[in-house]
Amino acid sequence: MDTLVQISSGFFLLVGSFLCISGGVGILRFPDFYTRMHAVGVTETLATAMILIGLILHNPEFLVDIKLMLILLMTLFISPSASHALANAAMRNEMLQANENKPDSESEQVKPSNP
Amino acid sequence: MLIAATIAILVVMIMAVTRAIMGPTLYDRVLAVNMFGTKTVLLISLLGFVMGRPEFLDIAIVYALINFISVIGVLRYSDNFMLKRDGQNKN
Amino acid sequence: MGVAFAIVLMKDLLAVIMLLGIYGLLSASFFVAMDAVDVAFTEASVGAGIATLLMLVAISITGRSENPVRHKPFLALAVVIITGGLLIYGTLDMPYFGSAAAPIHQHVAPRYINDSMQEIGVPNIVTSVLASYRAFDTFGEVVVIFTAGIGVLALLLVVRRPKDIEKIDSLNESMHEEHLILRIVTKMLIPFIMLFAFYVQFHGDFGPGGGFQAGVIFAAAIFLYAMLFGLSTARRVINQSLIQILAATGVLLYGSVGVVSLLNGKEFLDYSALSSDPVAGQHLGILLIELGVGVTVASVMAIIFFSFAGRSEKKLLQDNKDSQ
Amino acid sequence: MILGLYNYWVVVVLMMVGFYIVIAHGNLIKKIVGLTIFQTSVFIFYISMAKVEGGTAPILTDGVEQYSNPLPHVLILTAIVVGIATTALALALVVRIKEAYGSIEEEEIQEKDNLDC
Repeated sequence: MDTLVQISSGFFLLVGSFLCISGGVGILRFPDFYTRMHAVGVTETLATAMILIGLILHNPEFLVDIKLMLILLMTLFISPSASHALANAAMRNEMLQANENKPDSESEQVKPSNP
Repeated sequence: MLIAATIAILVVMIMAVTRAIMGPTLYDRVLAVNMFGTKTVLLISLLGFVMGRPEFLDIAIVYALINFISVIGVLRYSDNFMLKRDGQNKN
Repeated sequence: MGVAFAIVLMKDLLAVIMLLGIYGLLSASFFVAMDAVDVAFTEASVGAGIATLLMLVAISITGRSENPVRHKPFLALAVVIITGGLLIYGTLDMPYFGSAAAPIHQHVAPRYINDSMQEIGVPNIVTSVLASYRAFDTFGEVVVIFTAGIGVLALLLVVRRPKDIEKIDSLNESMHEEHLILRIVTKMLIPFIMLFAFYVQFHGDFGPGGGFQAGVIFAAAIFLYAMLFGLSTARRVINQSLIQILAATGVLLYGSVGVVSLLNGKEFLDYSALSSDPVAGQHLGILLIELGVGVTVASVMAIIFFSFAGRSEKKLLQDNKDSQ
Repeated sequence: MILGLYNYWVVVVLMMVGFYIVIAHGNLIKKIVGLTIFQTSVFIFYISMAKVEGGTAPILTDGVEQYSNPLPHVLILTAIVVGIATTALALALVVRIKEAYGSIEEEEIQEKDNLDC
């Protein structure tokens, strides 16, 4: 039983790390903001959840488990809403610029999203 | 396995920093900072386990909260910039 | 380090501040790796959160672009390189990193580590040193924070006319329509953040935490509320004169603990005078002064933020007036 | 074993980066950012001095003998909070300068001052 828990914890950690790395590659390589956002979304929810679940399985102590679960819960609340806010703001900004059709001196243009 | 995960997260953090430095738009940077914050939360929890004293997870909780707050702050005040420009363009 | 170099090169101040946030997070994780959990706690909430926010509000007032450097920076570079070289030369005599025989570990630290449990009865050595052995020092620092709060208030106080408030409110409303999801999530989070701040405040004896961190986290909850629900709403919820009084109350609480111990025939801030049992007295004293620190820090941070945000709103209003 | 000193070198480099920003850039906000970097390098200096090889965080538990030095932690903890308070004060001054002069570039402010006299 104990080894089973350890193995599954290792498995979760490994999957989490893999997802993290893939998200990292995504944020570097994807061509525009919205696709990058997708990559970040993957790392922020799934990979975080995987790694934290791995840690929960790894650890037998009750209080630490509670704290880890708290972190998990909070990340699951926070990161989607932060991503939502970010995408919303980016959308709005892009629309503003499209309406005005004015070249922006500050480096803020969101590139057209056809890769 | 813990150490492998830690290394993976470090690598991802470096990638996020690269994006934050390169980032062509403001939002790319915010995105990278947000990702960096989440990864820091994970790194802190993992480091606690690697160093054998996992009772310091409070720090990770603070990180998660602060990360959220700073992202909101950035968006809120970049909204201010937007509004300003909006107002300027109306006349 | 790379982040710091990038900060030098960036012209867009907004990007600089974003990188500063990353820098704060990085240094905080460095502190965790260096076993300084309390410091990491503080740096996480202050360096990555509050400092970034204040800088953001400031540049929303002052504008975000930086003029190119006109004169040649070679002189500055030369000065920097020479100073750096001298400093590195100076480090050659320093003890190696992590060596337990370094002079810094020989003098007072062993006493703190070995005796603080019997004398103070608090497992977290950092708390016992902060709040008991070096309480006078900490008192001075709290006074500095309080003074900084007064200074910011004196520099940035804005008198708001009711007419302006209405305008700002309508402006805010138009801005906040899109923030529905955020508002709901924030509503769920804020009680949790405040509860967590109290946990940090009172758990500081046993784990990382204490008055400074708790105050900052509490203030962060207020910031979050003010950012998403508008400053006027936040001002209605949190009375301005109340937090000004609270800031003073914290310092006074701290000082009066010292005075009480003085009146009981011990030295200033010697808590064993507070109770017949010295260890219980220490506990009570640490609890009280941490409370004082927490109240002061939270209210000073709130004062600072409200002053800055008030200025920012005034600027926004003026800009809109100018453009109409 | 000169490499055992690398922590100080990191600190020195960071410190010099902050120093360079402070003296070479005219923008006042950028200067404050430079000061923050400088400040953080000092924090890192203290904390890295406090680290003991094989030590752990200075919170007493059973079965641990070697702790890191708690004293620098205390100093830096308060220094961070005082640092943010002073940074806030500096930013407040910058905001007032902006309102009085209409600029936060050092040279422009100086030009305006010279015009006034």
